[in-house]
Amino acid sequence: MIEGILEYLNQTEVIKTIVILGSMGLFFVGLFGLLSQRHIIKVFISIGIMEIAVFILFIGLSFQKGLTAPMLGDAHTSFVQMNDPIPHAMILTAIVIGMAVLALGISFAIEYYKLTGKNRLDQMNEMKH
Amino acid sequence: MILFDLFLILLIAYSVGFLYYGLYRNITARFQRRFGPPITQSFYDSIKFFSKEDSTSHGWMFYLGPIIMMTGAITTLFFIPFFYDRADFRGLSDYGNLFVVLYLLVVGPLGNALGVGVSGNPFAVMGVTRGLSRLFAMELPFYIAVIALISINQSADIATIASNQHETINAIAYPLLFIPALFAFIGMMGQSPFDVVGAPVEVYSGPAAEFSGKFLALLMSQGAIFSFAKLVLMVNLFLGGASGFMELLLKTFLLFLFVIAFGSLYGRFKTPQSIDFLLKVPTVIAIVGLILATWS
Amino acid sequence: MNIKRDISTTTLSSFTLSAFFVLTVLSILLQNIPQKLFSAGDSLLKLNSDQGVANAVTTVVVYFRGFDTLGEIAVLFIASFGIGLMLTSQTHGDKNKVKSNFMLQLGARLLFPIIILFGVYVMTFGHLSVGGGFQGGVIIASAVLLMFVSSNHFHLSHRVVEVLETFAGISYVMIGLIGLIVVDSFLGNFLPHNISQLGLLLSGGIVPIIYIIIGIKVGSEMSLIVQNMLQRSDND
Amino acid sequence: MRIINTLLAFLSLALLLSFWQDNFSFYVDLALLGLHGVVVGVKTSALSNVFALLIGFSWLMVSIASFASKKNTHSTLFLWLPILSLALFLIVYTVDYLLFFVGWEVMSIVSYFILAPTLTPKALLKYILFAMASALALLMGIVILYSGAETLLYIDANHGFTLLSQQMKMILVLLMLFAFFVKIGAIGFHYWLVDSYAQADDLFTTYLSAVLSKMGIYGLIIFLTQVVDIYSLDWKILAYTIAIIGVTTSVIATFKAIKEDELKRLLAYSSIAQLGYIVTILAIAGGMGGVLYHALIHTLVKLLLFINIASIIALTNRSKLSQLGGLIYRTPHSFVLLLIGIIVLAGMPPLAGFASKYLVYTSLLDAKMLLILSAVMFASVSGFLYVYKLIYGIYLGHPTHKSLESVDEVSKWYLIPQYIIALLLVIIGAFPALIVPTLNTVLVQLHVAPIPFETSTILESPLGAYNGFVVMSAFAVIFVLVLFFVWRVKSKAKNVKNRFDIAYCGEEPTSATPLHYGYGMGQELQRVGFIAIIWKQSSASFYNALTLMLFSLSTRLRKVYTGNLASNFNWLIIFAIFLLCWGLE
Amino acid sequence: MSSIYFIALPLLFGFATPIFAKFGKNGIAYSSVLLQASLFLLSIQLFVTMDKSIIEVIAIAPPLGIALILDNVSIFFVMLFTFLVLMGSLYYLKLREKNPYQNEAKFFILINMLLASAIGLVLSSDIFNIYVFFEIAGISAYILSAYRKTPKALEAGLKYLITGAIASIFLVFAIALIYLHLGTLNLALISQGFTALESDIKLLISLFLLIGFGLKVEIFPLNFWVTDIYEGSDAFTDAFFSAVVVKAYLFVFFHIVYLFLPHKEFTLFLLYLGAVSMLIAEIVALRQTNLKRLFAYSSLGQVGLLFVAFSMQEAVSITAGLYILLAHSLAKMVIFLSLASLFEKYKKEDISLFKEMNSPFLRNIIIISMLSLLGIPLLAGFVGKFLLLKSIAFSGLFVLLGLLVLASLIESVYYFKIIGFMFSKEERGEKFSLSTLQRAVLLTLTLGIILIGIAPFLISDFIATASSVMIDVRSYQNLLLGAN
Repeated sequence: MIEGILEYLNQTEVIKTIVILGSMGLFFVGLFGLLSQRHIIKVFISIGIMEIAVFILFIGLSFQKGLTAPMLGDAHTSFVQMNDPIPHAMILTAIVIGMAVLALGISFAIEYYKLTGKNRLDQMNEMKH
Repeated sequence: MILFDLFLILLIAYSVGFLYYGLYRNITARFQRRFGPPITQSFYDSIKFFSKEDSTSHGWMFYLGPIIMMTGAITTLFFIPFFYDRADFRGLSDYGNLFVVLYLLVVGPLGNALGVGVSGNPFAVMGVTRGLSRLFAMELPFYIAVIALISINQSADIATIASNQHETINAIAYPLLFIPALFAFIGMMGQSPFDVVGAPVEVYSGPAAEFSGKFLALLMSQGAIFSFAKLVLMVNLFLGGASGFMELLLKTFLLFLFVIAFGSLYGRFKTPQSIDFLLKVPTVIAIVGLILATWS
Repeated sequence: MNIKRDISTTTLSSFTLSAFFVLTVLSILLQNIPQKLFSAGDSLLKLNSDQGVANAVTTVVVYFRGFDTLGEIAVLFIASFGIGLMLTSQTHGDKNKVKSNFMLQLGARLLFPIIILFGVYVMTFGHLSVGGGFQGGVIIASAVLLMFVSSNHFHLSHRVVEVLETFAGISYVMIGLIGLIVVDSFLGNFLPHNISQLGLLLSGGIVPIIYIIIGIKVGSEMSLIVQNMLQRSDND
Repeated sequence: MRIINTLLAFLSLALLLSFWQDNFSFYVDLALLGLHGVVVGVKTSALSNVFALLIGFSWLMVSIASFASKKNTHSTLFLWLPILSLALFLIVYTVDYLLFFVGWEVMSIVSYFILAPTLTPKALLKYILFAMASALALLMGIVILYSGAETLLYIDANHGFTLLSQQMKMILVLLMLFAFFVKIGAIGFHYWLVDSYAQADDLFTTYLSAVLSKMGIYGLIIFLTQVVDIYSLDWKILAYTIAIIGVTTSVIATFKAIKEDELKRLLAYSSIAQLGYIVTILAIAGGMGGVLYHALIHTLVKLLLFINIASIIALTNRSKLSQLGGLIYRTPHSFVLLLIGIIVLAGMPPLAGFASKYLVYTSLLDAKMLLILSAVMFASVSGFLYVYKLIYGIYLGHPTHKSLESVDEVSKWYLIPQYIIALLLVIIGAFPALIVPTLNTVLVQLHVAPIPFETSTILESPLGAYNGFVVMSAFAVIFVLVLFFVWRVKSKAKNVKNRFDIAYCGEEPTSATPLHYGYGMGQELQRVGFIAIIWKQSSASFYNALTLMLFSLSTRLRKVYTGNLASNFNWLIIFAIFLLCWGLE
Repeated sequence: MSSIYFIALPLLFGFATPIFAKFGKNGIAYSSVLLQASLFLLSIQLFVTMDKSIIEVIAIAPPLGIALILDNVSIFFVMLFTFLVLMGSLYYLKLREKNPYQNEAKFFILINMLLASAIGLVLSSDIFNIYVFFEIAGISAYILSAYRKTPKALEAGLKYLITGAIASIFLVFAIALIYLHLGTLNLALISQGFTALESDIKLLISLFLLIGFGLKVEIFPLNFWVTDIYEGSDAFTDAFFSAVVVKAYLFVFFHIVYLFLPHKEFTLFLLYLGAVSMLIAEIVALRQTNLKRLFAYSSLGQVGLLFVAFSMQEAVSITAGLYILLAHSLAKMVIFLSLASLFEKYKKEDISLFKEMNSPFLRNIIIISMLSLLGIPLLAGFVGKFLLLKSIAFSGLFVLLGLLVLASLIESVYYFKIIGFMFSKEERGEKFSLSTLQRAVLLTLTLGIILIGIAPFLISDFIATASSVMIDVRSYQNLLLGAN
């Protein structure tokens, strides 16, 4: 029974479907948070979740069943039957960038809160003319 | 030759004008059940005024006013032919046409306005204002009628228009043009109901009071000449013109009679009233007449 | 249950909108699950052995797409000093701070060099096995974080960090420019990189050097970010 | 600055006259700009020469008049005036719509900078917005025309125009008419004009009225004859519409002028009215001669009148009829000149005004537009009122202030140009056909029937001719004779020393008695129904409503940019969903 | 010489700031200006010597690796950006004496990073690399806009950052989908394979690209954040946002549109989006009183116009677009730089500042710039506007023509309101004159506007070539793939 389920789950199609469902679920959480939450930090969290969702989707879908990590090791002495290294590199870059932006955003938020005591998006109305 | 012709025209107009003026005073008097002065009285008056001194002056422009009026009247006269089929008594009408005459008709009032304006008399200005306001209202139906006539005859030449009426005179052929033109003409002649401009009672101290002596005489003389010129113009345009003196005198006199009779029957309109009236009734009639006459 | 009371309109509309959007995207994605096709990555894998680097991801990150990484380092650099700009205006004070336990301090101090060493290892062997400059840098920063958390007297020498950071940044670009001059390609691998050296520490030409530089850069930037944020949060 | 300006004006006029007959042309290919096959250039032609003459002459006259003020008060004006004139020359000499547009925009903008120091902010904004609307409509029209013709030259434009669809033709015509009507100040589009004229530098108003408004006429001539071929049967309705717009403009503007108290506003309305006549006869085939003639006369007379008024305003610092009066014996030269001006403006016979009016009337008669002719004559006769009001309010009647009793004649720099113009007007009055051969070359160029011409004294028309020389000499001779007669008749009038020596209800008025009545003349027309309607209605309410609408729209759309990110993200997702659904369709 | 210097040198400068900072207060400033000047000269030199497109390979040849492509259109942008940034920096040399930024070294780094990323966006031929430069430009801009650390500035920075982060999520999403379905990141290969994709995926990718770039290029429904950013930031930084950053994004966006999505339907949609964007921005600007915000709306309007120009997908309209872009960059640079000095002097940002302003020089150049923006003949703005209207009319889009003309009319309302204020007869404030250097900078920019307006043929050849190169997808593909 369990083996059957595992075998079913081990199909490429099914794995990818699960990845899509999961990542889009995560994306939904982030998007919902973005739309419904007003607190700046919560908004940043939502953005972070959305980013992660996209990363997971990308990595998950670019994974090929039966291929190994793109790295030479004891078992692999030549660069064949390996997974695509580019998504890894891209996601590595994107994660760092996303982290940097969010960190900067949080520092803005902290400073803004210090100056004005406001911490919500809908309170940010210095420029109402 | 032409100078002699012009001189004769002037002479005739001058005398007939005063004659008609005398008749006018008599006839109005009869309408009012009284006896008027002798017919020649006005003529003598004017001669007498010429010899009188004028008492006040408001500078040269003040003098120029009556002179311009006189000039306007005489020039108008010269550009209206007496007879449509005769080589004499055509004056200068070969050198001008109906448009020239229409505009020359306005020269007099404008000269008057200038002269009066400079006198500084507020009542005089009031009269001028009224005159000018009435002028445009009065001219509109008249112009429409004249335009229709020019268009019908395809000519702005007065003699041609007059001669084209040998079958039916325009007054009968185009009554809807004649009637408004007649209304306007009554106004032009300064008769009731459109005579508020020269109204002797309200504006007793108007132009006539400021001018005296030879200028008053000048005014009277130009009035006489101008009346006659306008009568001749009207006859030429609507009553078939004339080919002889008798016809001319008859037609002008009849027209004159009608005008003063009409004037005696009606009361006087106020300025806005007369403008309103002239812009409504005669104008509408004239437009209808214009459309009917030129529809093709 | 009173929907109106329990769930605000904002929540409801946000939920509807995001659900609708995500579901639409989801349906499109599910209908078009990508099939494996020959990609640029496969070609790069083939070329990888020329560089003499065992870890293909490292080659891609540092060499094939090294330009991206340079940009990424720039982003990190800018973000770091941006945060510095935002948060250094306050003097860091530790008045209300509870003095930390001696054992904690001691333990942290003991752990600190080990973590640093681990970070350096991850950095240095990035081209041979799992790991690399980013990971190593972050590990080093975590060591710094540990010190910050455990001790309220710990202070990162700004000068040292700055020197490290500057050195790393300049040398990264300079290596790129030297490549431009030597092998006529920016970030070109001008050092010997032979397949025969595959697996050795000194293999892959400039790749490990750059990755170490990246490690230093990331480590210092992240430490700075951590420092700035912590100092700032002291006053909250 | 003034001297340079005057020299430039003189130079341009001299150049123009010395090369009057020569043909000069210069073309540039614009393929470089991606406009392949597009050629722009300038070329002398009879039409452009005539308009250039107007520009050059007006420029010179205004420049001469500028020497009157001791200080260099019009420094901005004379910095810009050469540039403005250059733009105007460009407008008239170009053979294509691109350079025409360039000239047009430069004209508008340069005028803006000339007007800017004197106008109130509101009037200034009004001016430039109408100018911009005009320019943009022109640009759009040009571009549409260009898309049909694939060239911008006038000569090919007609062919391109015929290639357009019927709907586009209509839009194009409306756009172009709008552009030019705004400049002319046709009724409904004159909202900007009166204020600008009234508040502009007095000398610049002269230039505005004399020249800038003519550019609208020039544009209309080019567009209607070269591009649309207005005289063909296809465009009969359009021709009638234009004529009706023209005559409505004249009538309404005339009555608006009658009501005005301010000198320059009065003349501004008068300008609109006069241009209305031109527009009216522009629509009829035989009217082109009248258009040019009237444009010429109107330029001259407006130069005369505005310079006259400028001199009076400079002399007295007063610009309202109700504040002036009784200047006749203080400034007799100015009085006589203004008299000549208003006689021409009113179109009275011996002077040049009659000749142009004559052509207007006869061409309308010839085209059988009798009702329109009636309206034109009505407007023309009504014009007497404001014309008289003008001369009365300034020169006749009583001075309204002590300062007016001690002024001297205006500066000779004002009088010189006026005398030149007056002389021209008298000469043209006596020899009305003197300029006909010149005009005929233009008419031939425009492929319309020329005005018959025999001698310079007789102005011919299909409905009869009149001899201007005889009319004038008859008038003059009779005038002299009457004068002589009156002079000879013995009299010894004494001049009144006291201006209050008038027959005033038998009383002796004092200085406290209001005697300067005439400035308000025409007010009683209020009681005449349709005049009251004209006076009450104003396009201002329409434009105000438009502005209000636009501004409330602005307020509403501002909500897009509230900066409330939270709600904006909702809109973003809605937009995305919309696009998704739209794309999936 | 190589195009890589445009990116590498500013980055190097940025990393090496601590060394330059050792040379005292002015060291960093002067070295930054020196760097920008040399970059500008380099771009001129490249332009003069360039006879065909230059492809600069980084590490490994395309399509596998990243390459920078310097063709006729990108050299245009490179020259423009280096020139504008140089002018801005020169202007700041004097501005800083009165109103310096705190911690100036960082400020100069940001400006240089902005320059590097803008040029990188234009030159790069790899979509992920474009994303990286997108982020560098973004993050520099966030900090620049929050730099003053006032509540307004921080609010602006936060808003900018949040929208930027969302934009980058969607962009990454799009890039991920592209890579998953096409297996490449090279623009040329993507453009070859894109048409063969499933239509649904195409839709998704184009939607995400539209949102990702749309948020940055300030197109109508996605430009809600822009005005707040402009208002909150310093006028001096606004100059860069308006003249440099947006232009770089715009070029990349349309470059990608030409390469991937040259559908008639899609571009028609963009066309009307641009027109609506312009119209709405101009209408809203009518009631605006804050100057920075007002010119932000004006920027939005001009971006809408540029959108229309580039969406037409014809060589002529792109020529028009490049002219408009050039004119707009120059004019906005002049306006915002002048505003920076004026704000500093008169301590107000209200529109009534112009009533108080007492500086004939500034008045004249601001007027010239605004007239150029309005498209008055003999100034730079006219050439582009005329060409654009012409090409619209030739395409038979007369409704669009009407919309644009209407928008221009509304635009003229508030521009002339401002100009009217400058001529107001109210009492003026203190006399204000700029330093010689600042005058020279503004004068150079203004002369550029006038020169292009009077003699557009000076650059018309170049721009026409640039536009034909920009639209020529085939030769771009050949260039990029043929180098393999």
